Amino acid sequence: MPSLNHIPVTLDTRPLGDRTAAGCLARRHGNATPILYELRHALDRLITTGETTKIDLAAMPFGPGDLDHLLSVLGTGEVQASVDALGPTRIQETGIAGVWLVDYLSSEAQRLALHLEIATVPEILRPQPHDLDDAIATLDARLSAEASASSLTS
Amino acid sequence: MSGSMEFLLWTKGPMFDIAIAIFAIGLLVRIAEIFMLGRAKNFAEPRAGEWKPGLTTVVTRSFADPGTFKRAPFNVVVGWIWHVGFLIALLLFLPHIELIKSLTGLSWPALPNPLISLVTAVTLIALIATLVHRMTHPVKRRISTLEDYLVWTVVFAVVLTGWLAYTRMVNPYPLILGMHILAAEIMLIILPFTKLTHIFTAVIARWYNGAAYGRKGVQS
Amino acid sequence: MAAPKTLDKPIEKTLGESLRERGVSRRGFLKFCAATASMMALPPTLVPTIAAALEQAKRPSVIWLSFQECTACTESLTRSHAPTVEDLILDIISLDYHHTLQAAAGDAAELARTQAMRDHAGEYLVLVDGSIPGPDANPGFSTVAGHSNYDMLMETVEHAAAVIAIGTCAAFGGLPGANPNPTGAKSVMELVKDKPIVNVPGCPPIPKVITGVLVHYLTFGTLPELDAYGRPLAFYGQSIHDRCYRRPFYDKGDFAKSFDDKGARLGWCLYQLGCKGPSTYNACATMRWNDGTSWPVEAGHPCLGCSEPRFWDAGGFYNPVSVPISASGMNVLGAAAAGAVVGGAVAGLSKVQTKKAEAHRQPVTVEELEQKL
Amino acid sequence: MSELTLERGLAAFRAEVDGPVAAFFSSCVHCGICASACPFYVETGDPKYTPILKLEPLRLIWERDFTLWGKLKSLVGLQKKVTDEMLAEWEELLYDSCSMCGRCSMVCPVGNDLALMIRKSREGMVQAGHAPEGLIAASVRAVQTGSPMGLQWKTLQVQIEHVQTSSGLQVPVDREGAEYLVLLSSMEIINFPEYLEAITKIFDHAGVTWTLSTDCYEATNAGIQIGNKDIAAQLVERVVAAAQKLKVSKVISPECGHAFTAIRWEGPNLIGRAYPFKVFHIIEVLDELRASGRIQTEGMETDRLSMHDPCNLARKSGVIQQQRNLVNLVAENFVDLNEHGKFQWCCGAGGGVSSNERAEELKMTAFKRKKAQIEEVKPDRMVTMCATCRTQLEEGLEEFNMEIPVVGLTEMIAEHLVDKSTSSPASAA
Repeated sequence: MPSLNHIPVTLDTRPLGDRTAAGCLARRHGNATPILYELRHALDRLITTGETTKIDLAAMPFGPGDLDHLLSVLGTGEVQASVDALGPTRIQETGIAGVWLVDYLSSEAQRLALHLEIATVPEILRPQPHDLDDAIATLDARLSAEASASSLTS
Repeated sequence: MSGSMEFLLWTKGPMFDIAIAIFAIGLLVRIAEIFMLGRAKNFAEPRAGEWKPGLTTVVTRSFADPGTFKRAPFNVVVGWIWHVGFLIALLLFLPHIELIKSLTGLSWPALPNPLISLVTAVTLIALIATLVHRMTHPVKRRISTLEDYLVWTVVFAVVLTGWLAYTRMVNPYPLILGMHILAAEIMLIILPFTKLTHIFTAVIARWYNGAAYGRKGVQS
Repeated sequence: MAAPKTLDKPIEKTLGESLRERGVSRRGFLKFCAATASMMALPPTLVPTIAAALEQAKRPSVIWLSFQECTACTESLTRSHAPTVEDLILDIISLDYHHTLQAAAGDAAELARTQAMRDHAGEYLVLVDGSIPGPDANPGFSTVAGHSNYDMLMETVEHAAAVIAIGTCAAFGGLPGANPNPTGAKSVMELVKDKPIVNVPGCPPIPKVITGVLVHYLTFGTLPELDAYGRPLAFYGQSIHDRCYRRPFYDKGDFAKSFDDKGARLGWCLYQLGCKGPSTYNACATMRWNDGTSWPVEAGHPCLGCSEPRFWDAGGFYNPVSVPISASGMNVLGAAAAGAVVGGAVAGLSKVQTKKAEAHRQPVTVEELEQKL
Repeated sequence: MSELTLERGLAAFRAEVDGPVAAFFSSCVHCGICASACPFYVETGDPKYTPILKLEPLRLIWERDFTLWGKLKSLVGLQKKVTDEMLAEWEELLYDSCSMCGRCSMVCPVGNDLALMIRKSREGMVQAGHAPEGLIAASVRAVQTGSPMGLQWKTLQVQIEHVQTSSGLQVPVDREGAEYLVLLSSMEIINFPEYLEAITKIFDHAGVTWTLSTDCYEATNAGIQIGNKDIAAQLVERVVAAAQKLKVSKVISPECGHAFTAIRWEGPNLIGRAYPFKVFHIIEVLDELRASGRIQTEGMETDRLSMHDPCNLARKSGVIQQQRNLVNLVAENFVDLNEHGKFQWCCGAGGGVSSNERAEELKMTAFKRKKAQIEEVKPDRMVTMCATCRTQLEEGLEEFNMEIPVVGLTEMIAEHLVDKSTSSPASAA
């Protein structure tokens, strides 16, 4: 093992304001570009076969600035939505139609997952099949409650 | 417990020390053997000195004369390619420079890794070509010994494992890196006992040749 | 994958049921599954599969044993900033024994352990952090409640479904096992030979990786696919180097040469500063630390290789991967000096031999030549 | 009575191993480039004539007795031994198929001086009793009669008288205090007597004092060719004794390749002391006379001339420019062969090959390389300055029906001397 002196550290005596934080000078690492190409293939699939794609951005080896760069290229679209289930989930259409940014947050606004979803409508916005099954029953229950209420008042 | 990481640490640790020791002792024995034998005093009146023509030959013998180039172009060209490629990969690849720096304190700038990778790939092809040549050319086939094939195998293994390690084509990485280091250590170990010694003694041989002829007035 | 182990205690509810009981909607469940997939480092396409599996999953019983350790592994798991999905998982598993976390103490705590072992024999998971003084070591080196670590480990794993070694100490011996290893520390896999073992090394491991392995077991009822060191491939299948955002700088040959040079500020590759990323298998580069905030290389420090066996003995943290562990200029000089001595001696012998040969060389006479005609 | 045996051979081989030999064998990578420099391989295409292969006995002895590795191999019985059978097999390789021209030494990429090692190997071969008969006979004759061809002073005496008659000049014999002692080769005495006449005229023209010696008139050295120091040293001692007796300060080697290297480079080492005189090749002397204006010539040869550089003179002794200076003095249409000087090709007859009847066929095959070189340039005549080369060129060109005469450079110079005395006839027939 080398002695402590061998560790290549030098003391920076400049005033704090003059220093540049590590990574600040490098805004982009080029890791967003492959994702953009992947999006292009996914859009192609969506158009020709209707197949949807989800990309987990947390699994990407992004460096500082890469995510910002990706999102700035994609831009912002017209649709914003929010789902309140197990904390908020924010859905933002990007400037590329069919490409959605889905940000899953906990009730403490901690990010659980960040997906890009290539679909006509993000899955989480759609009613779930079981909920649809329950929907009729719920509506029926409410209708009968409505009916009994009106019969009581009539 | 023995896995790829333990293997790597063994090659970087005890095995490296063993290899360096055998290499250093073996090589010095070899060189001492040469110099202690020495040369008999030469009573013939010289035409010129020995040192300058000797040193000149050390350099110029790296380049073939036009006649040899014409008659053995394969030997000259392919030999050059793989020697230069090997030296570039050995001396200008950053991890190797770091290794040399850790042992000697000396360091110099490295070439970009993809360039080294390309050079190494070319070296591998050239090495395969030398093997084919050795097995097919009548002279080379006739004078080749088991040692020649052993040395080829070791050199090729060093370059191949190095390239595989760099390109990360073998998993886990510690396994292929360890194999590369081990191959290099085997090369170091056999170096003083095989024709690989020429890496060091060719300089001496060229000097003796250049000095002997230079003394007689011919730049050999 | 092995066949799912059935967890058949009738009193237990499935995960789907217990989540719905907490008022989690189907969209919420979908979101939970998306987060789970992300945590297990599985692609989002597997979300429906995970959802289907989680609907049916049941609470496993977990016994957490801590031996020669520093509690960083537990800290890593529990000090995640806010209640996140990991907490949900921890709520769902039945952590029956963890001597740092449990409220019970003394005999009651040990009773909880033996109780869980009895009630869930053959089904419970044993999580271990810390290394264990081996059977040949002084048992007094490390004890819990009067039991040597070794005895407690062997007793607890006897009826376990599987053992998960959390942290580098449990997985590979770690710091206690580093040279000269005064306590005879051993890893779990050196001692436990007849149980499935998952190693989750790291010093400490990424919290999401710890929960990811548990979730995998919870979701699929099986242990994840492992590499040669018993590490889940989903997290340890790729090296730091291969997933590092600084990799393009390595390829271009742009390297930081000290911690304060231009290269360091520009975020160049840390190879020359001793980064062990090329030979280290872990998920730091993608999962990051502190809820995905950053990770060592992003913070400007080389990877130490903490999730690899014998990482304390692998040479200096600031020596590049290619640098030998022990050799130094002095070793080479030593070998060279020895070489000079041996070489001189051998060559001296040769010289003597030459003199002898010259002495033995007889002059040729014309008469001798004539005999040959 | 003592005899030549394998043991003596091995001891002689061992005595030849020195630092350069160890460096050379340590460095050989078996690249085979030496083969491409060897006329015997190039023209036969037989890989057994690869130069480095010819050195296998010496290499084995070096490895076995002079390397740690070889000693270790011997301990476990893995080290190959040199046997009598092996040496018998190698006799052809070391003598018949090698003219010691040294071209391989010029091209070896690791710098091995293979010719030097052939010379050393022959020391062992002689002592082991594996030298060719032709060379043994020549060596015996050289020691016993003073000439490898067995010719005696009275033969030379006849030539001297002939020269004196035809030139009208005195050929000085045993003249004490002359500047130069001139030595001859048997070949010149018998085949090319015009050489003696030429130098007689040139030295007269230039006012050089010189002499022949009745004690020693032969500079050829069969000991060098067969490869034996003892015989070679005896022959060199005769030259030294003659030179000292006549108190000359300079000795001129004849137009004979090996004679020059023998007396110039090996001689002092064979006798173990420096000479009290300097040694020159006649070409060096003539060029010096030319440079100092002591040779005045007239007229130019007009036909296309090319030149064969004798290996011993050019590549092995550094006399390369001098013969070109001289030929340009008297010829206006001189053209060099493509590979000349230190890279010239051997005629195929040197190194004792011409004295070895058994090698006749190989010698002619090797000549094909020279023939090819000559064909490239298409000269009308070839000029050379070595009696052995000249004989080989003449025989070879005749064998292949090439009508290209071969002339000696010294005679050509003599023919162009400005006539100082009106009484002397032009030249001998």
